[in-house]
Amino acid sequence: MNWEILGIWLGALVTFCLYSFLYRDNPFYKFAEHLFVGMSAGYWVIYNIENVLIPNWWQKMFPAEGGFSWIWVIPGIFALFMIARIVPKIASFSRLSLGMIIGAGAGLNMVSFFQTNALAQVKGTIFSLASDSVWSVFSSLVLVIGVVSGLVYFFFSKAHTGVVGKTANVGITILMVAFGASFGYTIMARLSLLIGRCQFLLEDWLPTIPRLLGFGG
Amino acid sequence: MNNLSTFLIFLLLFAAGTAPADNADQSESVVTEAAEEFRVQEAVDLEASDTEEDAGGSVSLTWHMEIAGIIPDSLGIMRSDPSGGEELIATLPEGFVMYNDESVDNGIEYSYWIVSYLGGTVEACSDRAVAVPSAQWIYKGRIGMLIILFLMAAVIIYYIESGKKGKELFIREIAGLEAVDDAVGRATEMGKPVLYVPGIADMDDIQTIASMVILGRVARKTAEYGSSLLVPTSRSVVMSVAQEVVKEGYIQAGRPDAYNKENIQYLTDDQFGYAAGVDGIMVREKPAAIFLLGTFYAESLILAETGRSVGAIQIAGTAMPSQIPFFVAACDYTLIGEELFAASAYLSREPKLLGSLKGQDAAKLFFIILIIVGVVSATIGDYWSPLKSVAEFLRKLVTVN
Amino acid sequence: MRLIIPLAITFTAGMIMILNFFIPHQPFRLLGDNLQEWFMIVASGAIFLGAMNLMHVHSRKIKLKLKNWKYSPVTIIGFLLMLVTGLIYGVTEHRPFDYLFMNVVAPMGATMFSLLAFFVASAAFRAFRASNWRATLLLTSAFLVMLGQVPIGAMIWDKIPLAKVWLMSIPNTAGQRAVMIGAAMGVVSTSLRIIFGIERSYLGGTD
Amino acid sequence: MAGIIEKLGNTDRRIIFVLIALSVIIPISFNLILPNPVGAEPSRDLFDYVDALPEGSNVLVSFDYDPSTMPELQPMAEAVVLHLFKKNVNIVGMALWPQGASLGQDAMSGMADSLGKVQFEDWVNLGYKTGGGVMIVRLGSSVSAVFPTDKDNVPWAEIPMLRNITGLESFSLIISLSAGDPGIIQWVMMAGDRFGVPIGCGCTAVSAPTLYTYLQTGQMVGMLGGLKGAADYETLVGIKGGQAIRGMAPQSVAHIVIMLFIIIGNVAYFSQRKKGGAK
Repeated sequence: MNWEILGIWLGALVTFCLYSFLYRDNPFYKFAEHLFVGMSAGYWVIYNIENVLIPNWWQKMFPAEGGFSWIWVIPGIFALFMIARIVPKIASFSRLSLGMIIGAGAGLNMVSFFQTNALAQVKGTIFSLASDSVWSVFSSLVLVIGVVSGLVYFFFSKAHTGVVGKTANVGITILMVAFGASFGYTIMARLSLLIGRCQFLLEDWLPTIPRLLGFGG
Repeated sequence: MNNLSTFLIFLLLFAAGTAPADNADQSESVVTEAAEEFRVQEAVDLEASDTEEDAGGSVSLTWHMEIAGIIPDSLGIMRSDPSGGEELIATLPEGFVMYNDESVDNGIEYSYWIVSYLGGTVEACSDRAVAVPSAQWIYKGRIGMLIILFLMAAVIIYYIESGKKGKELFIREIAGLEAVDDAVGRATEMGKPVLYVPGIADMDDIQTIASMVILGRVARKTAEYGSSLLVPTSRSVVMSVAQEVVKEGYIQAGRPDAYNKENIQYLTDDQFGYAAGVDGIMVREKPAAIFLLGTFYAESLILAETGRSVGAIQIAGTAMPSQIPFFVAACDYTLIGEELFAASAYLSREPKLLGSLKGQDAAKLFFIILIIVGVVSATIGDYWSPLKSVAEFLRKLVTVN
Repeated sequence: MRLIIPLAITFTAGMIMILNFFIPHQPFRLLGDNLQEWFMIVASGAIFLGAMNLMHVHSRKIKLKLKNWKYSPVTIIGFLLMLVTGLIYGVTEHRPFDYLFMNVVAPMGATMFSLLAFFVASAAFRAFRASNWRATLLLTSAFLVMLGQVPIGAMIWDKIPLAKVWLMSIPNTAGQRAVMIGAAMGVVSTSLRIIFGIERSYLGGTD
Repeated sequence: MAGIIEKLGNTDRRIIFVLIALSVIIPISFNLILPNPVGAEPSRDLFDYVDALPEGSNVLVSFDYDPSTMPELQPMAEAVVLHLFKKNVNIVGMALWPQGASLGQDAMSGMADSLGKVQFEDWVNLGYKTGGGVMIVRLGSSVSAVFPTDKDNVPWAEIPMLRNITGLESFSLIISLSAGDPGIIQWVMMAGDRFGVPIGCGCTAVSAPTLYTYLQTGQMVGMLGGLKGAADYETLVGIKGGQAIRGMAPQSVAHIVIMLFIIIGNVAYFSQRKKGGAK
């Protein structure tokens, strides 16, 4: 049995099954979808065991050089609390784990978003408009006005009327231009993916058919 | 003509007079260079300093190697402490110019020097450098950020408190959120379910948390109207939270009996496996209203287009700038960026939450002023230098290292 | 009482993460580093909850013969197949688990991903209509960028690629920045509400 | 006529799907190649910058991607490496992604063989190191401290071309071929902003819109965005029928199909609205 060819055929088969969805929902898609959900869920369970639980927890709790590191008992307990949801009587223990996860997530997100999404972007917008070319001055001006008016659009406690309303209108207009540009630009990346799949079907899978039928080597 | 000959004679004499001295100079320098060539390179400019912005227990060493001389095989880092003990703490291959000694205790003065090895013996030895390791209490490059963050937090909390005291607060209309009730109502009329997709991020993501808060409101509405609510999730923890939140929504609506745990199910952590599963649910259950709220990546358009094809009203929202265009193109209503976070305040109309929105606005106003002042001073600063330092100061304020 | 302890944990965990960012001194460094790892471990451990839920939902479907129940065994078998091969043979390359992943799971992911090429086309066809002037702007900028992306644009007019670059580097940057700064404010205020226990609905009821 | 146009406006999306599929399959099957003129784009900026480098300067190329983004980034890697070799510039390769090291090796050794370039004299692959941005800061003061050996454990001292390299400022340019995190953003923030080394980048089309910000602020000297950027570079370097140029044919056809549909949609929309207005 040629495992490589079997692999290519398996890949091609599930590819066709999923593409059939473009026509409409059908038994082939249902099969592939259920298979995908099941297999990928299984994959992620194994992945989490092999890549997180063993190296980041078990091997730290019982290091290779021997001994026992008690501090790693704590996340183990939190993980058990989380799983305690299965038993209704002790299900509320899971809130302790949730509190830890959500608290840590909130703290971490707060500083990292503030740093990279707010301050770094503000810094990038503080620059001199002066330039020899009129076009470059205009472009810089559009950029600054775009950022400022875009921010005004997000004002919640002011009605969008008067000056605020006009500025917010400029803001949403520039946002729309930005969304259009970003959409148009991304089409290429999306088509690349389809080209990749077509190359797999045309260049890897299709040539195996004559080989299976006994033509060529 | 006379002048010229005098000049030539002078020149000749001068040359004759200086020539021997020149030769002597040259020979001297040849001798020193030859001596240099046989010497092994020594580390120079050794500097030892406490490693900055750490929890202590570390000293940073930097040095250069002499340019001339024989390249040593390896370098040895030597250390002595006040007790007088000398030890070799590391041997580095040739070419290194820095080392961090992580094996020191805080508050003790250590002395370092570097020896050059050639053929296993010490051939050269550097001058000594001294450092006292200590722990720091603050990252210097983050002080500006700390101040701004503290101010913003104070403003937001101030407005939350004033909201609690019952101060009347205005909030502008957000179309996507106005439509929530209508969408659920429509699903009820048509006898079809409501589908709520909370994105693919885990519970540590603030967008997921914001999504869970909105889910609570949607659950209450579906419970009141008596339509069924489906929540497929891609994370186990999100599934757990969604179950809690929906159950609570049904309890608040006075219909705990209608809560069906099976409707909130985990599919898979896999991004596209999840997309395939949700697509399947969309085409088979044919929901009349679809909510796509949370963190989305490339699957955003796969979900939104399939939802569109089954004829559902779609309300989407995310703070991922790269995915917003696809939601704008394929959904009926889109919550853009910050609007997603404003949703919980908007839907609940709780004064303290509305207060936090006002705090956010104040923070944005601060940034707008910062940008405008910065741009104006930077621009004028190109022609009138005092203002340049203002722009520099503002840039430094928002720089985080 | 049942809410107070989780909220206290939330507050502590949140503050540790914030202080860890500003203070290099112990114990914040150690606590912050540990907390991030703990989060990973707890979230990974929770995947068993999800797996059990998946198995429960599908076995229930089979038992009650609900709609499309005939496909549920596919999910269960697929799940067990990966689980068993992974546990027996490990995850190293060229073993059954890796083979199944490379030849079945990965191609399915790539195929679902590539559906976007079709959806991006149908979304563009339907959504890009010049119904008002704002929609016209959206349409025009998308159209110009698309033209600038392919050789034909430069053949029509050599300034079209320039227009693309301008749209991408000026209005696009401005829009992205406004969204990012605004969203960051939303994150800061939501985080504050969570850390200080003002937002607590994610914990469910008070029972 | 008007009736047909209106019907076109409500075209079943499955017809669009078929046309998109055909517009990709046909050019691939017939190996179609279209000309690819390069205007004043960020890809030309990067090309010009590399082209102006003096002979014998050192350039660091970081291969920060893995096989999943190869279709877009590998052609860039090959074209950039070819150009650097042609300019007699020394290439120091490294990777922030584990699998990037061997992908970079493929690109460099393949090109070196065909141009007669010698490993350790004209190019070297230092391999992969973990640590992202923190590691880059370390590189700033000493590259040899982070990479005491190359990818295959050849000691630093035995590699002649590395003699005059100390920290990042020894490089005239850093090019990151970046598929995400860690990648170009770390190079810009850590190497560009801190040590003042010029930075160029090649990235996937998905990440390009965000990265335009760095071009606007001058933090990057040039950028190759997605397949178009790769095709541009292939054209500028003079690779005939390169992988990316061939990929551009289905891209072009599909783009045109989508644009035609947008036009049809709008024509139908306006004829419908005119009729609606007349009523």
